[in-house]
Amino acid sequence: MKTNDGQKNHFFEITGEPLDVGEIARRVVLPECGATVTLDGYVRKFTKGRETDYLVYEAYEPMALSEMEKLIDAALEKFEIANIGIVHRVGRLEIGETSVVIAVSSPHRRAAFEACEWLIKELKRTVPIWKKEVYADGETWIEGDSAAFN
Amino acid sequence: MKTNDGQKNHFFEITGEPLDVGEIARRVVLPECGATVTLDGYVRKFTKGRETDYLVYEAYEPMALSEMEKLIDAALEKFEIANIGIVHRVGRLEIGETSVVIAVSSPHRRAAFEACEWLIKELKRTVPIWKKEVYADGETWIEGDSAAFN
Amino acid sequence: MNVKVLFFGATADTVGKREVEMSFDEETAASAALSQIFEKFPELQKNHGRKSLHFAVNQKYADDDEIINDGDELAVFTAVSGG
Amino acid sequence: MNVKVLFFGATADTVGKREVEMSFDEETAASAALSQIFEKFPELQKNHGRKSLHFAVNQKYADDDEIINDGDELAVFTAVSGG
Repeated sequence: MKTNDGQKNHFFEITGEPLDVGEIARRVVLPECGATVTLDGYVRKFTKGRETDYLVYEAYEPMALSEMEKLIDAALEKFEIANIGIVHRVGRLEIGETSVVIAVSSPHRRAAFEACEWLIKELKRTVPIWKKEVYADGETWIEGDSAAFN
Repeated sequence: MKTNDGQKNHFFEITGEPLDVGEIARRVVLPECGATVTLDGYVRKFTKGRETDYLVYEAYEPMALSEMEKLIDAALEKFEIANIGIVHRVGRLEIGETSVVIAVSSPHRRAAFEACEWLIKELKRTVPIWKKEVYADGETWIEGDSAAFN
Repeated sequence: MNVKVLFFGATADTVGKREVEMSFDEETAASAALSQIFEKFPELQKNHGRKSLHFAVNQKYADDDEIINDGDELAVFTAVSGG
Repeated sequence: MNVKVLFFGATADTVGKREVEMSFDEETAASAALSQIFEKFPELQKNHGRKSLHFAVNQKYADDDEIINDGDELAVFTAVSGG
């Protein structure tokens, strides 16, 4: 848990429990803000035409938390936003279950949209978490885009 | 309530009851989707340095619902998205309470971000709902930007 | 012919009513109806000015030249500020 | 000197372990350590190839020439795919 000042209360967490998108979205609300933009990422049934049975997410947890904190610091530098929350779930997730929630509050909505979209893009590029897709007839660890990182 | 096909279930509502952003965000989830972007708009304590006590929202309800439906149809034409929910609250709202929630689900997140941002911008321009800011020493009906409409 | 005229938010406060019945000639255009509404409620034009008022006929934004019919619902309001 | 080497996801499946202790010479650079890890687990290079592997030293992404010290934690993994 990282606190920028008396009011702001950024948070970044990894948990094995189901995520409550509404609870996370409301946790970033501050009196000086008027808008929160939230990304709720969840397990899609079909990827490239193949039907997914369930997903397994695995994190290098201490590094993932440290990278999330870096993303929060960078987003606060880059955008006119107030408060950020990032929570990622690990373990087995069924279709439709939330894997990641990113909530960004700001006085005005434009910055919150930009920051939220930037944060999920960067999270997918830098935060050491991996997903395995499990199908009826096999399973595959999904590899991210190495080029995006380098 | 408008239903595009067997699965999709767009919704647009005006209510006097408190909004549950998580419930609305999860209501647009579909098996073919992987991401939902949600805007939670709520009452800010300060506007242009002046402290707001509370807000009152008033809607021309049948027209507001009809304009919301038009926005949903237009967004579905314009963006590669799956499901849209728009809910606006009316009546007296305290600081931090949610006035509007727009949730957009899509197979891929980019379109959901774009559509959600477009929908709130258009809602603020066309949907006949007005807000009155109440201060310790008076109150004002807020007027939107006429130029934006014409 | 009779038309229901609705006011909302700032226009309702100005007029002191949310709804009035008014009688217009057949084939009255929305802009002409608005002029008659201004005659009946001069404070509407004074407080808001014609340019900042929008009107809707039967729950749809209407142009100046839209013809109003018997039983229509006309609404007069300032630029929306929801969200 | 002794270093803890961690594997995750695909690399853990390939190696069949999530964690091993390895001994390196003093002043070993990350890239040299990785070569020794490939010698110990040749299937790592075979299945993934050097280019698709990333490594971190003490929970930070590391360059090829980063020097590894006694007691460090080295992690070897494929491009991340969370979110």
